[in-house]
Amino acid sequence: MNQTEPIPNSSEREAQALRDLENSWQTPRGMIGWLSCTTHQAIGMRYIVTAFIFLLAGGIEALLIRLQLALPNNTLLGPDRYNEIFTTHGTTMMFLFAVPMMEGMAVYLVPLMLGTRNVAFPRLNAFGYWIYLAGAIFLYWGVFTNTAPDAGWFSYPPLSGPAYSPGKRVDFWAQMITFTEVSAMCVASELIATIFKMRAPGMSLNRIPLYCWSMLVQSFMVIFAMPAVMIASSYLLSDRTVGTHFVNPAEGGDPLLYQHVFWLFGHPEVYIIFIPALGFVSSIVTANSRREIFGYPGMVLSIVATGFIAFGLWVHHMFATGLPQIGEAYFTAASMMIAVTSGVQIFCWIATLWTGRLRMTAALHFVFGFIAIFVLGGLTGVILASVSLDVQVHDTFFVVAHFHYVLIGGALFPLFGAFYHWFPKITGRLMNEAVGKLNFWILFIGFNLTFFPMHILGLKGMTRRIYTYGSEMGWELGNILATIGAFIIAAGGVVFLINIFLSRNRGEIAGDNPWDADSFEWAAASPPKSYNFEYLPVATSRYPLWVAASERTFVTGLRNDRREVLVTTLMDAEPHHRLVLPRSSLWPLLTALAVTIGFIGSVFNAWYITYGSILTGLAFVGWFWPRLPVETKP
Amino acid sequence: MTKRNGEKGAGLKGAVFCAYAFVLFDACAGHQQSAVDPAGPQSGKIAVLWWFFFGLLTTIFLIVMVFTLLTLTRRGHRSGQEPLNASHLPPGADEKELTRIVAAATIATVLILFVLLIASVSTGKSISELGDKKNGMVIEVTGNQWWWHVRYWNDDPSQMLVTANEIHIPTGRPVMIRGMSQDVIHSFWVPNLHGKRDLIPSRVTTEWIEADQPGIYRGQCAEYCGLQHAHMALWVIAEPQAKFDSWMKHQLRPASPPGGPTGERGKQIFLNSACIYCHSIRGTAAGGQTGPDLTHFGSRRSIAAGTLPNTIGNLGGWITDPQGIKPGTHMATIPVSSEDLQPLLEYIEGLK
Amino acid sequence: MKRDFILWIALLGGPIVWLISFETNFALAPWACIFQTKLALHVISIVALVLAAVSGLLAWQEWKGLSGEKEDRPGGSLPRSRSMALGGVLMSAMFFLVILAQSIPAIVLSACE
Amino acid sequence: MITQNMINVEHLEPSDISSQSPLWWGQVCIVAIEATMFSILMAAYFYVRLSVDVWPPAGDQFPHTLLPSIALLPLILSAFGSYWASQAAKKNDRTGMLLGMGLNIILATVFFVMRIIEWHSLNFNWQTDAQGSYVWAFLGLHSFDYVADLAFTIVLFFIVLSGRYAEKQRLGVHVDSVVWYFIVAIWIPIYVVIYWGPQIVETQ
Repeated sequence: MNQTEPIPNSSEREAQALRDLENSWQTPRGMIGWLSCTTHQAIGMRYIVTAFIFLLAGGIEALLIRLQLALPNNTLLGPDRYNEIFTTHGTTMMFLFAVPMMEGMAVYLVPLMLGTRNVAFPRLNAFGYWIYLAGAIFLYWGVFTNTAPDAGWFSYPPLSGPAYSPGKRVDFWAQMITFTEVSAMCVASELIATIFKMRAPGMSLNRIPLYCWSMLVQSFMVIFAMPAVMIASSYLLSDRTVGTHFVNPAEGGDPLLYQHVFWLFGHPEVYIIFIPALGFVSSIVTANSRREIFGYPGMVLSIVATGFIAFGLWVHHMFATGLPQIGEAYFTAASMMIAVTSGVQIFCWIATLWTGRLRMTAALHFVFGFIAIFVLGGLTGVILASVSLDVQVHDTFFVVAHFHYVLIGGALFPLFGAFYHWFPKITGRLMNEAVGKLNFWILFIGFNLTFFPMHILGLKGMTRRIYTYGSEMGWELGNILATIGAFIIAAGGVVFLINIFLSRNRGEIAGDNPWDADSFEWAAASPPKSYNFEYLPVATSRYPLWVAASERTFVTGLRNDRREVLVTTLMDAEPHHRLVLPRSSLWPLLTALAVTIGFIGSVFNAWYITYGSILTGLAFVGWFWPRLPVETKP
Repeated sequence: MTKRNGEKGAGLKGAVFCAYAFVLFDACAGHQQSAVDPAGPQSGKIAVLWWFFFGLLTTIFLIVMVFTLLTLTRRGHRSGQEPLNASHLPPGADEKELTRIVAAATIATVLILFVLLIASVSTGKSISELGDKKNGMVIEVTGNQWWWHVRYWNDDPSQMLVTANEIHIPTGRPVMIRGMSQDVIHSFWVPNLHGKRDLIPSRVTTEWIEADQPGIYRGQCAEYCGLQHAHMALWVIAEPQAKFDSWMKHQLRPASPPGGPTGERGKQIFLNSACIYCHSIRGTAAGGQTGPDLTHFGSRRSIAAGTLPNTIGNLGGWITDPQGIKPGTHMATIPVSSEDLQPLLEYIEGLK
Repeated sequence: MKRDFILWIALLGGPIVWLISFETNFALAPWACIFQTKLALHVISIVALVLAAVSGLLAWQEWKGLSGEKEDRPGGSLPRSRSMALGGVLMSAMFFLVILAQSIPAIVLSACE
Repeated sequence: MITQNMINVEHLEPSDISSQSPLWWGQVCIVAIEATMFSILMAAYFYVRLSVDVWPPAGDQFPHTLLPSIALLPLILSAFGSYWASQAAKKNDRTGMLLGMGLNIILATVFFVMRIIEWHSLNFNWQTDAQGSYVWAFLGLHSFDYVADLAFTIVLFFIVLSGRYAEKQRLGVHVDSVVWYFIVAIWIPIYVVIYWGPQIVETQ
């Protein structure tokens, strides 16, 4: 498979085939080429790098928050700046880091794992990235011009409405949501189409890698959850800019409706971030316990069930609003039952680890860290599910602790594990394992030092989002510990960056499959070629690379002189037809620019919606206009 | 800062909490705002539920952790060992047993969750059935950016007391908090008495609280409400019915006249200043409605919704520089000359 | 094709029944107080439980039918169908439990609180 | 490489115009997104409706029902034009595609003109009150989708007319019809809600 070595049987024909593949899949050189790139590896990397930068930005904001709260009556940041920073921190982490990062990883990994050459809609993929980038720059333009949002990451009206948040701050927030939701929907649609229709032949539903299952479920959740936030942010934006009354209580609107709609998105959102992490964990556990995952059907069904139940939890963010008790209790029930699905996954992983032959890589360290932290966060989630307990701990630091346990423990630790696991695939070099383990311990200790005391602070009455507190409250010790912990986490981040930069240049050469792992991405070269596989692989098992080399099967007959991939059937992945994917194109970028003009302009002048739509329409015509010569039959 | 009489009911559980919290904290003194130091039947029931959840969930956590860590010590796990076999599967018998164990663990999880669910729902039911509500009293609490407007409901309008940032309640009697909001969403939360209840514009929310023992409990706005969300606290002072009645009687009276000539001068300064556009002092011409009622200001514990203890010095600082103490507050900076300040302070603090 | 359709019903029947019954019950909860009866809530829960059970039985039947069958060719759809049928059984069981959990509040709590 | 087991796919069609195509699934995702959006908006409409006593709010007229009802006819018929075009696309019948899309475009335009006329009869706008905000939100969002897909159909029409088309563009005609059916179908519940809703649950 590795085309740098001479292939024994290869004749001139074989070499020609490789040259053709290279020619048809490579991105043109130069600036224009870079901007018009549509390969999934490049776009995925752009997502990952951009999202990582925003992780660092969000992290710096977190440190500022912790510095302000380290001591009582601190005046480091005023209330105004503090409110901007905590809002930006939450917004950045949810919308600019977590979701795009998970999408970037999927854009990179899913086609490789499925044994195909790109996502189903490569240009949409590029468009999604540009839109995300535009939204992210837009928000941070606000941050650097003192227009950062300050109404919290869920911007409840009326506080976020025109009367109590004058200026453009909340508009920047609401419109940034629009950007990232469009981007997320693009990725979700293309991942669904890719996972449904472009799997390797033989990869029937019961052989799809668990990571791809988790991305499939996550994508469906995006499809059904993102419209809700689109409506919530449009309510807010149109109330603020064109004077509608969706959430204005004075004119028949309803501020609670905003909360319903926002959390109808907001709770699934948590699972949108968390479910891909389950996939990472399953991949890492399988590869490093060197046995088949225990309970594959249970794992898949847990993910699917989680995807459904996640839509029945939203009111547990609203237990304090005084809804009818029976109505609230439905959400208690659902919120508790979702622990069953998480429990099944945890049990299956432990069973796999129990009977496997463990190889304690840095990635597996992060999995153990994940289990410890996530189980604790999940159990405090059960506490939050109870109406009576929730009214005590809701909106306190207990909740802050809880969601950092589930999000950092449930998503960031697996993500770091995933970085260590797939770094050799992406760069061709291994990351330093010893530094990786050090990195894990620093992060693990720092994390628990930061967030564990917050449980107790919350029980002791410390409400969230306060910029200061009095020394008589007895909250000093918890806060100073949390601040110290935050800096330890930051140190862990620095260790990670150093490891990345050193390993990138000087790490041990990895080879195609350094972990002797089971799934198709490890059959591609490290780093993968632009076309991923010279011959598309065929899945003869759920763990295709653990099949003896002599029994592996490949696909021939695809044309190499254009970007051709194989479309298979949904259920059994039988080859159905060939599909030509588009080449590199500047239109996604131009369309994204047109959309950006419309979105950003409309914050200042509603007519820009019209201008933006017209420009976007023109750009789409350019996008879809057939190129000459029109190819008909092969 | 404050002491509370009576730690009844919290005894053993409190000790457990302290043992747990002491590792990290000097946590057990002076819980004036704590969810695990109940002072009323509502918070008491919640605390019982809390310790039940806490005990059960901690046990589960420890069991899961033990099994997770045991995976590391099992034989054959050391690095360098080869995979199980070419098919990457342990012998069939192991898988079957594992399936049984995992299924058992899942069933146990389901059962535990059902127990927790029933415990939670029935606690909710018993909390809502607490107390002799016919004997209850109604206090209307309206959230404002960033202070609490309080009105004691009475069928006789002349007996309706208006005050701010401080609630006195009689012990052993259920009190209904009718929550409303003037501007944005706030949340009324006095953790020692009950959980929080949002105050939502255009809606009325209700919550019953009750104090078992006399005591002073701190509460704080729990829903982010803008710049000074941090400085929106209130005090609930529970006292025996007789003491409460006399307090009420006193509070219903118009403001007491100034004690001396300095106070009299202070009164004139107040009435001639812009203060009266926002504040009222019953019995005088000051009738502003947008700020807290000051009729018996001197009897309150704190200034600016719990921002500062109520002392004459703090009041002086607050009047001369409200934006410095509570940046963003809607309290205007009223220019008061230095010779006017002292009489003004004496007058306001004299409004006992 | 017909079998695949049944398998999808078996697999997704539970969650869809749950989603519908749950949303309906939540929407009806305030009305239970207005009309002073929780009957509608109970009826919906019971119907949903029955439907989830039916979907589970359907899956069970398919599964039993499928385990008797022999694969006619390598790489055929039999293992996948079996997985789906088994999935249907587990999924229906899971959502039966969720619906059961959600029928508890209406039993315990009073209509107006 | 050559010695190993190989599946040859050379004989497979190099394209496909059916629900087997990834693009078809992509369009289904878009339809799902929009359907969810409209469903949430409808649920929100009823939520707001049920939380007040008087509806439509005092001063708002009942929306007229005659013109929007007549307008349903060209709208529903336009879906048949779309169907015709999609069937023709499968058979690579250029005339059929042009006629189908042409019919679709003409009828869709007729409907939209009727809608604009109808807009002028409303005595409230989105700033009036919550009912105004919702009615205009439905009208605005649906019109946006409508115009976008109409424009897309017009572009496809010209692409086919110019003869510069291949399987990919024919697939475009096919999936365009999927979206069009949705846009037609979703209008019917919206129509019932915003035009008949106030009359049925009226309390003015």
